[in-house]
Amino acid sequence: MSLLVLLTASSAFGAPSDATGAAAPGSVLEAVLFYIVAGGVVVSALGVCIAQNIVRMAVWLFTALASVAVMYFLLAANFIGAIQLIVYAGGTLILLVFGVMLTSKSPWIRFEAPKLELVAATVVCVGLFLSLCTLLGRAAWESVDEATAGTSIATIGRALITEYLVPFEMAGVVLMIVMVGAAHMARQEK
Amino acid sequence: MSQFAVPWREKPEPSHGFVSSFIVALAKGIYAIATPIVTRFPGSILLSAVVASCFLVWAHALLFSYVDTAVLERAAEVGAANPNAFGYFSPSTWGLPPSVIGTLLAGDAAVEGQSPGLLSYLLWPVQFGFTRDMIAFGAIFAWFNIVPVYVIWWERKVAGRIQSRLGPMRVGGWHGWAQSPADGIKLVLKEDFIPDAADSILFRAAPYFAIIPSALAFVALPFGVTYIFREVDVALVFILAMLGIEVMSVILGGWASNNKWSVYGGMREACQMVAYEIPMGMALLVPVVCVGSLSLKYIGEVQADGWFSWLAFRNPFAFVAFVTYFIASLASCKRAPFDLPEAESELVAGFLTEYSGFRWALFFFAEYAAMFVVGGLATIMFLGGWNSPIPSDWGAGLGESIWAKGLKGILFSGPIWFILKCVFFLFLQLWVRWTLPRIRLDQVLYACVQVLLPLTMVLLFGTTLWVWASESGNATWDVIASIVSKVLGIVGLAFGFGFVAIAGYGFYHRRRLVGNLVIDPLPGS
Amino acid sequence: MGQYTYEILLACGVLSPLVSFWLLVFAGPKLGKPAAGWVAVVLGMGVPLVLATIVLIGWLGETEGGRAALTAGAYRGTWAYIGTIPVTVGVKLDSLTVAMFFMVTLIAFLIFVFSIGYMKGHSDEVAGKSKYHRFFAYLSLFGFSMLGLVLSSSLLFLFIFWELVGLCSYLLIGYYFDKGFASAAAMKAFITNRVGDFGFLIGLMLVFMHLGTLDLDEAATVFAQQYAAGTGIFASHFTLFGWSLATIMGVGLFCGAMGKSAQFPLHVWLPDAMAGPTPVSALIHAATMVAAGVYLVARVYRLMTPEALAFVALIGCLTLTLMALIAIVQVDIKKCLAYSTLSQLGYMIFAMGCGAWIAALFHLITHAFFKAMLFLCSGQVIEGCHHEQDMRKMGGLMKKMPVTGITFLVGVLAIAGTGIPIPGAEIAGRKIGLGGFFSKDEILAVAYVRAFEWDDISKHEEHGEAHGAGHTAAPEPEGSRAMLVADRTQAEHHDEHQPAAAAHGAQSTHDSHGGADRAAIFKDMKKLPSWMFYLAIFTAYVTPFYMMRCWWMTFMGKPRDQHVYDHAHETPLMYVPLVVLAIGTFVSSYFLFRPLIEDASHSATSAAMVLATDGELGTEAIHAAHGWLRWYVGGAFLVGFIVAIAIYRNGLGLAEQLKKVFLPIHTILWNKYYFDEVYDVVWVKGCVLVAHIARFFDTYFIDLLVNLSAAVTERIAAFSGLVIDNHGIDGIVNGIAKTSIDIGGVARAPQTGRIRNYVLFATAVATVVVVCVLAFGMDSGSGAATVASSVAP
Amino acid sequence: MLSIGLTHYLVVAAVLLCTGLFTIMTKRNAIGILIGVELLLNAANVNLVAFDRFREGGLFDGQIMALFIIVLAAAEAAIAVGICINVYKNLATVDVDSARQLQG
Repeated sequence: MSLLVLLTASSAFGAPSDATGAAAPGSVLEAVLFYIVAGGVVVSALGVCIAQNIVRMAVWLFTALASVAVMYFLLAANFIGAIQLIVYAGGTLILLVFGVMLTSKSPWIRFEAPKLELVAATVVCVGLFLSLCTLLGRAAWESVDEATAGTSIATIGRALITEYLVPFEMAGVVLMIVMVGAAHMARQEK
Repeated sequence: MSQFAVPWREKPEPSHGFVSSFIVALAKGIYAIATPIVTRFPGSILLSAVVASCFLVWAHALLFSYVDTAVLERAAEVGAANPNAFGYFSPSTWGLPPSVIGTLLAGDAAVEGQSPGLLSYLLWPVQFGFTRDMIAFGAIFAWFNIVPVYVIWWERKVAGRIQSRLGPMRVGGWHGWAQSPADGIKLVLKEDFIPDAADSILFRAAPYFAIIPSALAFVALPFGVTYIFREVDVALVFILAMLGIEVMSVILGGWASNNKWSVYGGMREACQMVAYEIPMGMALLVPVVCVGSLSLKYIGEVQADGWFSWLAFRNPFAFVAFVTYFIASLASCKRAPFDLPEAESELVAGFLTEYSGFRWALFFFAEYAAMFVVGGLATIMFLGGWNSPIPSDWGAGLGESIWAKGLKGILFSGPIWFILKCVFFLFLQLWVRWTLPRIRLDQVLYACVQVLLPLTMVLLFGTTLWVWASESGNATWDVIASIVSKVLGIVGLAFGFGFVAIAGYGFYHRRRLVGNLVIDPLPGS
Repeated sequence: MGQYTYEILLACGVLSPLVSFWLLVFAGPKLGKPAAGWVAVVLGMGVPLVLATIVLIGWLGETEGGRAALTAGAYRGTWAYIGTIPVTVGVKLDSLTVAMFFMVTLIAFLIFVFSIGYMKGHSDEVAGKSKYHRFFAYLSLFGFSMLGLVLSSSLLFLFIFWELVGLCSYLLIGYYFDKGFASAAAMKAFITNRVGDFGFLIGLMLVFMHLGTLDLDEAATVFAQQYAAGTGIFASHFTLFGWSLATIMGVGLFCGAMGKSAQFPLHVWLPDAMAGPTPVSALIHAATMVAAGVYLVARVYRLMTPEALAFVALIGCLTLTLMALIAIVQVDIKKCLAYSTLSQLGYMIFAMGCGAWIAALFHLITHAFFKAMLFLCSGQVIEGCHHEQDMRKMGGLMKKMPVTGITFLVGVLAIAGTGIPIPGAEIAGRKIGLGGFFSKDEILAVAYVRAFEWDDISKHEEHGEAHGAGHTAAPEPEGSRAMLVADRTQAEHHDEHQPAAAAHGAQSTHDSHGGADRAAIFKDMKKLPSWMFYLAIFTAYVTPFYMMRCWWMTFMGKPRDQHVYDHAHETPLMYVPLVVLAIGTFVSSYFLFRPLIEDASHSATSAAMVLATDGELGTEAIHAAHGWLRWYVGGAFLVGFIVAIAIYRNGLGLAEQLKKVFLPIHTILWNKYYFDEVYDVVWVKGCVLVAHIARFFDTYFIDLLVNLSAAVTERIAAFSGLVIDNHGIDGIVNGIAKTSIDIGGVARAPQTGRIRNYVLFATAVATVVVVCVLAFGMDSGSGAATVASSVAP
Repeated sequence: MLSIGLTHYLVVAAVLLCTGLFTIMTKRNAIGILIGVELLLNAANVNLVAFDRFREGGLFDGQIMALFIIVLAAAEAAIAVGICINVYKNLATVDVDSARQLQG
C-alpha cells in the first residue's frame, strides 16, 4: 500500500525534466492519475456526507483535503498543494479534531437530522449537482484547451508583495484579530 | 517461580502458522550463521559495511553518470532519441535498443549495424527513469527500514552508556547487534489486538497515517545532488507538510483507543505539534531567506564552498535559527524532553497505550524515520547538506572524467556526508533524550509561544535585514559580513571539535565509565 | 544672558517643583521616609534655588538699560481667546520678580531642609499609612504655585496660582487632618481666603470688562489712558459707599490681598493656621502665602486709585496696631509670632497704602528672612520641648539650645528694628542696623511725609506739572522735594531732553506714556490722617516689647517646667537653615534687595507719588523725615526691650499682677477682640439661620406645592391608566398583537431558526434558478459565451 | 474522456460543493457543519486553481486567491471552533438545535 501511495504521489510531482513538475498535459498517465485522485476526492466527500460519527467525518475530510492537495499537484500548483497539506490538513483539521474532542461527551453520541430533511437535502443536492453538470457540459470555455505553464513560487511571492499587497496585509491583520479573538473566546472563565 | 503460576489454567503451547514458522526459522538460521561471525569480527564488519556502502554509492554514481554522459547524451547528439517510448518516464525516455547502446559505448558514430556487447544489455534498463525510480525506491525503502531498527538499538546503547550500563548485550553476541531485528520479529508475530470499545476502523487506520507521511517525506529529501527521488520546487514545504500530517495519526490513535490516557496523549500531541510547527517553519525560513529558494536541492548546492559557506554560519541569525530549529524539531518528533504524548510516567504510554504488535511497530518506524527526516532537514538547511567541509572547487584539478566525478562525489559531496551529518543529529537527539528530564505541558507551550515564537520572528526579521544589506553591494558591509561569517564558522568549528573531543574521550574511557562490570552468561545458556 | 534665557530658567524653576510634586504623589510611598523629603529638597526647591541664583547673578550683571529692554521684551504668548480678547500667558520679568523669586526659593529651600529634620520626629501615620511623602508633595506644590504666582504676567494666571496657593495652604494647614482642630483651621483658612478671593474675582472681572485685557502691563497702560481721557471705567457713574467703579476695582483686587495677607477683618485664619506643622507656618508666614498679598498689591499698584489706596492704608494701619496688641498677651510661642506677622503685614500694606511701594516690598523681604528664621527657631523650640508650645512652661532654654536662642535673638533684634540711629555711625555710607531697622523706618518716614507734608508736595507737583510741560527739565534748586516729582515726570515724558534719565524712559512704552497720566491721578490724593501715622509709631514701640517678651519668656530666666526643660534639645540638621537665615537677615537686605526693588519701582509703579515719597535715597523729604524720626522711633527698640525685660526678668509674677490690673483690656486682647465669636454669630449662625429659613420654606411651601401637584397627577394617571389605557389603548394594541401573532404563526412555519434549513431553501432556490437558466435562458450559443466571458478575462 | 480538461476539475469541484452543502444541511453537530463549510471552500479552491491552470497568461491569480482562501479558512476554523467550545461550555452540547436561546 505504501508503495502505491509513494508511486502515485511521486508521479504526481512529475518527471524531473518537466520544468512545471506536473504530469505531461494530455497524457494517458495524467488521465489515470486524475481519475484516481478525483475518485479519492469524490469518495472522501461522500464519506463526509454519509458518516455519522463526527471523528470519522473529520478523517474523511482529511482524506478529501489530501486528495485535493494531490489534485493541486496535478494542476501544477505545487505550492498551493503543499500549503493545503500544511495549513488545511496539518493545522485547520487538527483544530477541528481538537474541537471535536473538547466537545464530545462520548465517541458514540450522535445527533441526527429529521428524515424529511435528509430526503429534501438529498433531492436538492443531487438536483443541484446534475444541473451544474449540465451547465458545465454546455459551457464552451474560451482558450482553455492548452494548459498554461506551471507554477513558479517566485512569481507568486512577488505578486503577493506587489499586486496583492493589500489583501496580503489584510489577511495578516485578519489572522491577528482571529488569534486574539480565539484566545479571548477560549479563555478560562474566571 | 511456581507460586506465581496460575493454577487453574494450563498455558497452551503456542502454535504458529506456516508464515510465522517460516519467518522464525529464517531468522533463526540467519542468526545462527551471523552470530559467530559478527561476534568474532565486529570491527571488521562495521568498517567493511561503511566502506561497502561508500562503494555502493560510488558505483551508483559512476554508473548513472556514465550512462548519462556516455550513452544518452551521445544518443541525443546523433539524433537517436525515441521520445515516445513511454511518454512520461523522462528524462531517460530514449528507449534505445541495446544494440544502439553497445554502439554508443564503443564510441562509434555509426550507430547501426554493430553487434551488441554484454555491457549494453546490462546498461539498457538503467536508461529508463522507471528503472532508476525502482532502484531509488529500493534504496529508500531499505534505508527507511534500517534506520528505525538500528537507531533503536543505538539508542538503547547510548542510553546504557549514559546510565553507566551496557545496554543490550545478549542477542547476537557482539553488543546485542541483533536485538532490534529480534524485537521486530517478535512484534510482527504478536497477536493483533484491538480493544472492544475502540473505534476499530480508525484504530487500524491510525498507524498508516503515521507511516505514510513519514515515508513520503523521503520522496523529496535529497541525499545528494542527483540522489533525489523526486525533485520538487517546494520540497521544504512538502516535507514540513508531511511532518505536520503525522500528528493526525497520534490524535486518531489516541481517540480511537477509547482510553483516557490515549486521548490525553493525543490532545497533548495536537497542542504541541500545532504550536511547534510555527517556530519550526519560521526557523527554516531563515536559511530560505538567505538563499531565496524553497528547493532543497538548490539550497544544498549553494553550500558547496566548504565549512564557511554552510548556512548556519552565513549570519548570526541563521546560527541561532539552527539551534531554534533543532529544539522545535525535537518537539515535532515528540522526542524527549518533549515526549509528552507518550509520557510513560504519567499516561502509561499515552496514545500508544492500547497498541501492540505490528501497529505499535509502525508508529515507532514512523517516529524514527521522522527523526531522520528532521535531522536531514537540519543538515540541508544549515549544515551544508551533502557537501563536505572541504570547498568543492579544491577538486577542480581532478578533471571531469567519470572517475574524477566519482571521487569528487565521495570526497566533496555525496550521500555519505549527508548520512553522516544526519547520524550526528540522530545522536544529538538520543543524547538529549537521555540527558534532559521531560518538561510539563505548560512549560512546553510556554517555551514555544513565549520564547521560540518571538525569537524566530526576530531571527526572520534580522536575517531579512542582513540579506537586504548584503544585496545592497556595500563593500564595507561585505567585509563585515564575511568576518562575521568566519567568526561564526570558527565558533561552529570549536563546537564540532569539542563534540568530537568529548565523544572521543567517552569512547576511549568507555570501560571506566561502566565500571568493573562482569558480564555473566545467561543462566539458561 | 539673552532675552529668553531668563524666562526659560525661571520657567524651569517653576516647573521643577511640579515635577517633584508628581513624583512624590505617584512614587512617594515607594521612596520612603527620608528619600521623599530629599526629593522635595533637591527637585522641589534646590533646582529652583540654583536657577534663581543664576538668574539673580545674571540680572545683577545687566545694565539698567539692558534690564529695561529685557522687561519690555519679556515673553508673551497668547493662551486662549475670550471672545476676541487674547488671554496672554507670559513671564513678568523685572527686578521685583527676580528678587522675589530668589527670596522665595532661598527661604523655601531652607524651610524644606528644615522640614526634613522636623518631620523626622513626627508621627506621620494616618490609618496605618505614612503620609510623610504627602507633606513634601504639598510643599512642592506650594513652591510651584508660589513661584508661578511671582512669575505670572497675566492677572488671570496670577489668580490661578493664587488659588493654588490657597489650596496648598489648606492642604498643609490640615496636614494633621486626623486632629479636629487642624482640619477646622484648614477650613477656616480656606473659607476666609475665599471671601478675599471673591473680591479679587470681582476686581478681575472689572479689569477684564473695562480695561479689556488681563495682562498687567497692558491693563496699567489702558487704565492710565482711560483716566486721562475720562473714558472706560472712569466714564461709569456707578458708585458704592462713595467709591467710583475704578476704586471698587482697586479695592476688589486688594480684597484678595486682604485674604491672603490676613488683613484686619480677614485676619482670623492666620493664627489658627499654626495648627499645621511648624515649617508650614514658616513657609506661609515668611516667604510665600502672606507675601503673596503684598506682592499682589505691588503688582496691581498701577490700577489703584487714590481712594483705593486710602482704603489700603486704613486696613493696613488697623491691622498693624490691633494685631500687635494681641501679640502682647499671647502665651503660645507660635501664636505670638503669628500675631507679630500680622502686625508686620499690616505695616507692609500700610506702606503700600501710603505709597511707600519700595519700602513695603523691602520690608516684605527683610521680614521674610527674619520671620522665617523666627518660625524655624520656634519649631526648633517646640520640637526640642516635646511639642510644648506654651511659653509659660518654658524659660531658661538658652543653656539647652544656645544656637536656637541666639538666632531667635537675632530675629527679635531684626524685627524690632535694632540699629544705631546716631548720625555718623555709618559703615560704607550706610547706617548700621538690622533689616527691620531700615525697612520699618522707611515706612514710617513715608507715612510721616504723607501725613504732614503731602499738601505741599501735591501743590508743588501741580505747579511743576503746570509749567514743566513746555519747559526745560532742569530741576529747580529751591523746591527740591517737589521738583523731584516734576523732574522724574518730565524725564519720562520728554526723555530726549534728559539724557541722564534716558534709561528710565526706555524702560517700557507703557510707562513712557502712562507716567504723566498717573502723576495726574495722584494730584487727587488726599493727605493721610495723622492718627494713622501715630498708630504706626506706637506699634513700633509695641513690637520690640512683645518680641523681647517672647524671647525672654522662652530662653531666659529660670526653667518653669522641669519636664520640658529636661527634654529640651537641639536637632543638628535644623541648624543649617537657621544660621543661613540669620546671616541673610544681617546682610542680604539692604545691599541686595533694596536696589533691586528700587530698580523695579521704575517700571512697576510709574507713580509719581511713589517717586515723590519713596523714591531716590537722596529725597530730602525722606531724609528729613528720617532725621526727624530717629529721635522718636530710633530708640523704640531699646524702650520696648527694656520694658519687656523689666517685666519678665523675674518670671511671670509681675506679668500676672499687671494682667490683673489691666484685666478688661487683657480680656479683650486675650479673646482677640472677639472676632471669632462675632464671626461665629454673624456668619456661621447667620448661615444656619438662613438655612433654617430656607428649610422651613422648603418644607411648608415647596413641598406643599409638590405634593399637591403629585396628588393631582396621581388622579389623572389613575384615570388615564385604568380607563383609557386598559380599555382603549390596550384594546388596540392587543388587537394588533393578536393579529400579528396569527400572521406570524403562519409565517413562522418555514422559519425553523435552523441555519441548515435555510441553506436547504437557498440551495433549492439556486437549483431552481440554474434549472430555469438551463431550460429557458441558455441555449448552446450565446449563453455559453456569456458564462465564459464572465469567467475568462 | 482521456484528455483531462477544465471541465473535469469543475465537476470534481461541483461534487465537493454539493457534498459540502449536503453536509451543512443534514448535520446537527456544529463541528460537522464546519466540516461541510470546509468542503465548500475546497470546492471554490479547486475551481480557482483549475481556472488558473487552464487560462492564458499564467499570472497565478487563481493560486493566490486559493492561498487567501486557505488562510481565511484557517482563521474561520479557529473562530468557529472557539465558538463551538463556548457553546459547549454554556449548553454542554454542540447540537445546533439546542442553541436556541435567541429563538422566539
